[in-house]
Amino acid sequence: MRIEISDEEREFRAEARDWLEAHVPKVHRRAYVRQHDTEWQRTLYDGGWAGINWPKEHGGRGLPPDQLLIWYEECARVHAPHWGCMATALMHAGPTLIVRGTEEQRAYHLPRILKGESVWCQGWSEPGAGSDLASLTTRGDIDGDHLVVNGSKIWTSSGHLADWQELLIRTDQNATKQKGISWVICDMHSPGIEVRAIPTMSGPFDSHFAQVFYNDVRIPLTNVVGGLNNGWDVAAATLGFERGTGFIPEQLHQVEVLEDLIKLALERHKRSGYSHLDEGDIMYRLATLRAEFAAIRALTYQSISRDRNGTPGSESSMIRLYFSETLQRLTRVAIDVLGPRMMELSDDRGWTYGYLRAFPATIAAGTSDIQRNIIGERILGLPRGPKPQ
Amino acid sequence: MRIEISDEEREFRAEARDWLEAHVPKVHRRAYVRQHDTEWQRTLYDGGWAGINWPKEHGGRGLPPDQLLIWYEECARVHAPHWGCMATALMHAGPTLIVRGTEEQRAYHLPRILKGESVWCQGWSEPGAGSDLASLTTRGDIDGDHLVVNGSKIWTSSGHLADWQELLIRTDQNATKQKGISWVICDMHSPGIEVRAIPTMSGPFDSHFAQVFYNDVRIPLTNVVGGLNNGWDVAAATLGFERGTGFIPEQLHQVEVLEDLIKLALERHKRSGYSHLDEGDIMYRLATLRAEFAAIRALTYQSISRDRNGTPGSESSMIRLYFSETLQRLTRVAIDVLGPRMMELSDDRGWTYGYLRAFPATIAAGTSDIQRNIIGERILGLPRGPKPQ
Amino acid sequence: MIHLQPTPDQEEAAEAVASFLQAEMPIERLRPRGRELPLIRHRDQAKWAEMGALGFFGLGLEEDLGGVGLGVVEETLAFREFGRYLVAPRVLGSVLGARVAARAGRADLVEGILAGTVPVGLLLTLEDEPGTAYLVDGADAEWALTWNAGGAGLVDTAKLSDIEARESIDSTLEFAHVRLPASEPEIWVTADVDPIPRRGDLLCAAMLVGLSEGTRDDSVEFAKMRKQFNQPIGSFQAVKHRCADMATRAAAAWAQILFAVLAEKERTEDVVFQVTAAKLIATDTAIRNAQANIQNHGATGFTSEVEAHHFLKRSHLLDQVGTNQRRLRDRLLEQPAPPA
Amino acid sequence: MIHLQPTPDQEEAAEAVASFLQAEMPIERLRPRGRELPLIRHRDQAKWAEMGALGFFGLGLEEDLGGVGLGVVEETLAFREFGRYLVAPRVLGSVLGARVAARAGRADLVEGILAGTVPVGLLLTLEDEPGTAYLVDGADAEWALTWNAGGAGLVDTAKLSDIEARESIDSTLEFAHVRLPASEPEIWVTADVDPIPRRGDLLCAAMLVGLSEGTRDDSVEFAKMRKQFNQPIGSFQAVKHRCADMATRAAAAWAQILFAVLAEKERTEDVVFQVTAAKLIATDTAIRNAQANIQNHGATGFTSEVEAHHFLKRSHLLDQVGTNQRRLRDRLLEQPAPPA
Repeated sequence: MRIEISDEEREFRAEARDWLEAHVPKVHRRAYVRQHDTEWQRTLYDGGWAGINWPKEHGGRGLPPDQLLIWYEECARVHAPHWGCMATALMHAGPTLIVRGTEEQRAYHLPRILKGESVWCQGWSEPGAGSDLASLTTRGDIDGDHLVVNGSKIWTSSGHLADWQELLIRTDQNATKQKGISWVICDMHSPGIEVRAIPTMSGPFDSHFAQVFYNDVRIPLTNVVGGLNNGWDVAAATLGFERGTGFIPEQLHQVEVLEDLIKLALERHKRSGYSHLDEGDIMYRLATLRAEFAAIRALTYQSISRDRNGTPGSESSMIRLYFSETLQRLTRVAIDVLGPRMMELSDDRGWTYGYLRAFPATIAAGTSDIQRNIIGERILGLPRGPKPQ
Repeated sequence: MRIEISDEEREFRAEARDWLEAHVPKVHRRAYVRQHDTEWQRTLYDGGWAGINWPKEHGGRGLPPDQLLIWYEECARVHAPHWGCMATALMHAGPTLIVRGTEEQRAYHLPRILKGESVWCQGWSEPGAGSDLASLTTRGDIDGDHLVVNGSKIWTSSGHLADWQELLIRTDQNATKQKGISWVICDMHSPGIEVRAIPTMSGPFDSHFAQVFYNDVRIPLTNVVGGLNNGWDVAAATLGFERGTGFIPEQLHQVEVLEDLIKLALERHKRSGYSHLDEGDIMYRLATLRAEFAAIRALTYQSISRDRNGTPGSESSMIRLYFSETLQRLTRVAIDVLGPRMMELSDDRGWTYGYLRAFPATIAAGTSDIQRNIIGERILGLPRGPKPQ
Repeated sequence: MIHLQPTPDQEEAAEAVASFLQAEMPIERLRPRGRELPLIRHRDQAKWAEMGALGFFGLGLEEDLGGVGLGVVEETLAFREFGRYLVAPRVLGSVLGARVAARAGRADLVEGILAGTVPVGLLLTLEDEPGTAYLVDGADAEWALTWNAGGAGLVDTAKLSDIEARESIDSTLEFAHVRLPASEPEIWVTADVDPIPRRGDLLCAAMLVGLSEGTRDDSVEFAKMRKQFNQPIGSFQAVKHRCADMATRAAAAWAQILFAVLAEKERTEDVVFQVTAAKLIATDTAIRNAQANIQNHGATGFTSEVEAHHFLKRSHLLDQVGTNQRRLRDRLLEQPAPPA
Repeated sequence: MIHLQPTPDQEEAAEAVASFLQAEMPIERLRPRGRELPLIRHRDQAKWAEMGALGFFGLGLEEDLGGVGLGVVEETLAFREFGRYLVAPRVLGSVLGARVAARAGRADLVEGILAGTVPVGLLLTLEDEPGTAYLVDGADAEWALTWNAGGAGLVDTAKLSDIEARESIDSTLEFAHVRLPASEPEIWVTADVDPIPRRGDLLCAAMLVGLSEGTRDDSVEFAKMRKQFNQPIGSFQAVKHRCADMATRAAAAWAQILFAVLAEKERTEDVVFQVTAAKLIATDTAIRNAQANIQNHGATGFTSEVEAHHFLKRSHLLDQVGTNQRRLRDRLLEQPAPPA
C-alpha cells in the first residue's frame, strides 16, 4: 500500500506527454475509418510507441502495467485516438500469435500490425452461437494442405475494413463441443468470402458490425495457430491478455464523459432548464456515479497490483459487469439531462449517440447474465444450473 | 367502461359509514393481540357485518365485490382494525369449509368463526418445504378412526393464539408428491402439540410467526376436509378465494401511508431537515410511488371488473409482485426521509417498523422469484426451467 | 360500481383498427429492404388516406363535427394499437389536430385532416431555446400540432422559419429544428373549452402501452425460439424473470390507462391526477421494456434489422410529446391525493 | 507506481484480529440463547479488556502516545474484520476516542480507553432537533465520541441531560435520546490538527465492507446448502445472480476503500473525494447486500434466529455515524473532479 513515483516513471510521463502533444491529430473523425486508424498506428510506430504493451522481442515496447497506465492517462488527457479498427490486431490477434503462433506467422504478421499495414477482425460468434460460443458450426474440411471453410460468422467488428481474421472453426465434426475447434488466420481477401455490413441502432451509417459468409474458402493449413483442433485453448489464451489494463482507455474516457455531464447539468440548472425535482434526481445520480467510477478505477489499480505481486485475481468478470452497468446508468442520466434534445443525433455523435452505443456493453463479449453465471459459479463456487431436460 | 353508483351502493356506503363511526375502537393496539381482534370480530357479528364476503346461506353477508370494496374503503377511512389473528379463519379456513367441508364441519366451525370465538392458523410450510410446498413431510398415519400426526410446521402466523389449524399433511407415503396430501382440521389444544414463537427481525416482542411441533397428535378422520389424499386440490380451492379483493385493505392502507409520508417529507423540507439533493431524490421517488399505487388500485378494479364479466384474468401473481415491490420501495423512501431517526423503533410502530415488516412481502406466500416463474411460465408460456441433474 | 373493462362494442372498434394494421401495416414494413439504407421515412404516408377513409382519425369526435361519434374510450383503445404497430406519431397530429380545428370552428380543415389528405406534423418545443421547436413528421405538412398546459393549437408551417433538417435518433422520422412564429398559433383552443392537452397525454400514454406490449411479446416470442446451450433462452430465469417484469409493468400501465380514461370520460375530480399518473407509468414502462427487449435479443437487438430499436426510439419520442415524464412528476405532486 | 495491495505485514495484523474474533467473538454469539428474549445487549463488553490488551484499539496510534504504532492501513484492515464479526460499534468510540484524547493531550484518558476499561459511546446528532442526539452503546460509558466536519471530540456523559432510553431497531445496542450540554465538548480536536472525522468515515466504510462481505458469504453458504425442488437454490439464476451482484458490489467497495486509505496515508490532494466516495459506496453496498441476503434466506431471513437482520441494522447504524450517505453525495459533488 504505497504510492511511489520513480524518476523513471516521471521521465516516461514527460516523454509521452511531449510526444503526444506534438503528434495527436487535431481533427475529430467518425468512428471506424480505416485510414484514420491505420495512419495513427503508423505515427505511433514511427514514434516508437507501437505495441506499447507487446514484448520487446516481438517489436513492442514491453512496458510494465504502471507505465502503460501512464501512457493511457496521457492519451486520455490529449484525447488521442483510440485503437479503432486496429483493436483486434493489437489486443487479440497479435498477442495470440506471440504466445501461440509459429515463427513464420509472427514474422509475417507482427510487423504489419505494428506498422498499421494490416487490419484484423474477429470471427468467433455465429448466428446460432452467441453466448454459447462452443456450439459454433462453421466448418473447415481438410483438402490436401488446405482447409476448406463453409459457414458464417457474425458481429464481426470492422469486418468490412479488415485484411485478416482470427477465425474459429470446427475442424473435427466428431469430437465433443470444445475439442474439435481450430484457431486459423483467414485472409479476408480470399475468394468465397462475402462481407455484409449490419446496420445498427446507433445510426444508419454506423455499421461497425458485419456478417461474414464463407463459401468454400481455402485457407492453407500453415495458417492454423496453436495446432489443429486446439483452438479453444488458443482462444482462452487471448482472453487472459491485458485483463487488468485493457479496459483502462475506455474507463478514463467515461470518467471524462461523466465530468462533462456534471458540467452540463449544472449549466442547465443555472438556466433553469429543468425543474427542481428533476434536478435533484439528476444530481443525486451523478453524485453516485462519481463514486462508482472512482471504484472502477480502484478495481483496476487493485487488479494491476495483484498481477504485479503474482497473485492475479479472478475479478475480470466483476470489473466488466460493474463497468458496463455503471456506463449504462451514466448514459441514461445524460438523456434525462437533455430533455427533448435527446431526440437529436447531433453531428458530433454526442450524448444520445453515447446512450445508444452503450447498449452492447451488457451484451458483447458475454452478456451480463453470462458474467453473473461466471461470478456465481467460478468465483463463489455456486452449483452450475441443471442440465437441459 | 363506466362508473355507475346505484342508490343501493350509496345507501350501503352510508350505512357502513354510520355503523363504523359508531363502533370502531378508539385505542391503537400492538399487532396480533387475540382479545382485541376477537372482540372486534364479535362487534362486527353483532352489527351484522361478520363474514361480509361469505355466502348468506353460511351466515355471511354475501356482498358482491363492489360493495365489498365500499366496505373496505370505509374501514380504511376510519382506520378500522384489520383482520389481525382472525385473518386465516375468515379468508382461508372458513371459505374452504364452505366449498369443501362436510355439513358437520360447517355447522360446528363457521358460526364460531363469525362470532370471533375461534382463531385459526395455517399449517402449510415446513422447515424443508418453503417455496416447494408439495415436498412437505409432516405425516399422518391412520390408526383406527384417527390420524396420528408427526412432524413440524413453520411460519405459522398467530400459531400461539390459535384454537384450530388448517393443516396439510402427507397421508400416503407412496403416492407422488402432490397426490398423497390431506387437508385436515387440527385442534391446537390437542396433546402432543408444541408451539414455539419465532422471534422476528422487526422487534424482540413482535413474534407473529411460530413453529409447531406434532408428536403423535391424534386427529379424528372426521376432521379431514374434502377427502383423504385430496388435500392439494382443497388447498388450491382456497387460493382462488378473493383473489381480486383480498388485497384491498392492505392497498388502501399503504396509499394512506404514502400520503402521510409525502406530508412528512414536505414538512421536513420546510424545516430544511435535509439537503437540496436529498430532497429532490426523495420527492422524485414519492411522485413515482403515487403513480405506482394508482396503478395497483387500477389493477384491482380491473380484476374485479373481469370477475364480474366472468372473464377472470390470471393476473394475481402480477398484482402480488407489483404490490410487494412497490411497498418495499415506499418503506425505503421512508427511512431515507427519517435520517438518523430511522434507528429508533418508536412506540407507535412507525416508519422503521414498517420498513422491517415489509421484508416478508417479497418472501411470504411465494417469493418474488416464484411469482416471476409463474408469470413467465403460466401467463407468458415460456418453457419451464430444466429438471435437476 | 366501477366497470373498468371495455364493452364488447368498444373492443370491436379497437379490433377493427388492429386487423387493418396487421394486414396493411405490419411491423415488418419498417425493416430495411434489400440494399436500401435503413433510413426509412414516410412508409406510413401511403396508407394515410386509407386510414382516414376508415374513420381512424375521427373515432372520438362528434358526428356533427365530421367524426365517427364514438368516445374517448374507443380512441384510447385505438391508440394502443397504433403504438403496438409503430404507426407514425403524426397520427397524434391527425386525431388531435382534427379536434382542435373542429373546436376552433375550422370545418374547412377538419374534413381534410380526418380524410388523411391534410397531414399534421408535431411540434416539440424547446424550453432551453425559447421560440424554437423540433418539427416531427412535418416536412410535407401544412399544419403542425402543439400543446401546453393552457391549450392546444395548430401552427401554419408556412410561418415557421429557420427550418433546418436534423438527424434524429429515430431514422423513421422527419425531423427538423424550426423557429416558431412570434405570434400565437392562428388556431388555438384553450383547455377549459376542451381539455385537449389532457387527451393528448392520454393518447400518448395508450401508444406507449402499445409499445410496451409490443416489446413484451417480441421478447417472449424470441425467448421461446432462440436456443443457447441447447435450450430456449426463455427457460433461463434471468430471461424469464425479465420477461415477467416486462409483462407486469405493461399490465399495470394498461390498468392505469383504463382508470384514467374512465376518469376522463366521467370527468371525475381526480382526472388530472389519473391521466398524469397514466402517462408517467406508461412512459417509464415503455422505455424500460424497450431496453429490456434489446438486452433479451442479445447482439441482434442492437441491429436495425429487427424492430427492437424502433420501440426504444418511439418510446423516447412519445415521452417528449406534450411534456416529458420528468415534468409529470412535478405535476403529480401538485395534485391533491386522489379520493379513496 | 501505485501499490494497491496490502503488504504481508499489513495483512498479518488484520489476520491476528480476525483469528481472535473467530475464536472469541463468533457471529453466533448474537443468537438468542434458549428461552432468553432476543434483546441481547453488551455481549461484547466482556471481551473489551482482552481486545484492549491485544492492542486492537491502538493499532494506528503512534507508539509514544501509547498506541501500537502501525498506520491507517492496518487500522482500516482491522475495521473490516470488526464489521464482518459484527463487533459492537463502540469500537469506533474506543479507537477514535483514544486518538482524540491523545491529540488533546489527555494521556490520563488514553491509557484506559486503549486498555478497553474506559468504554466510549457514540453520539448521533439529530439535525432536526438541535442540541439533541442519540447515545449509542453508552449506558456504562463516561465518554461519548462525536464528530462533524470541523473536528472530533469526547463529551462527558455526566453532562448529558434528559437521558431517555429508547427502543432501537438494533436490539443488540444500548440506545438513548439525550440532550447535549450547551457548551462545546471539553475535549475537542479540530480537523486541521488531525483529520479524525475523515478517519472516522474511512473506518466506518471499512466496517461496512466487512458487513457486505459477511452477507455475501452468508448468502453463498446458504445457497449451497438449502435445497428446494431437489436442488440447491444457488443453482437457480435468480439466487445465483443476486449473489454475483453482492460479490461484485463488495469487491468494488473494498477496492475503493483501499484507494481511499492510500490517499489518506499519502495525503493526496483528492483524499476528501476518495474517502467520501468510499463511505458512500460502502454504505450503499452494505445496505443492499443485507437486504438481498434476507431475501435469499426466504422466511428464515426475517427471523432474529439467524444473523441476517443484524447485518441490515448495523449497516443502517453505520450509515448514520458521522454523516449519512445522502449527505455524502452533496460533499462528493462539492469536490473537484479527482486528477486522472
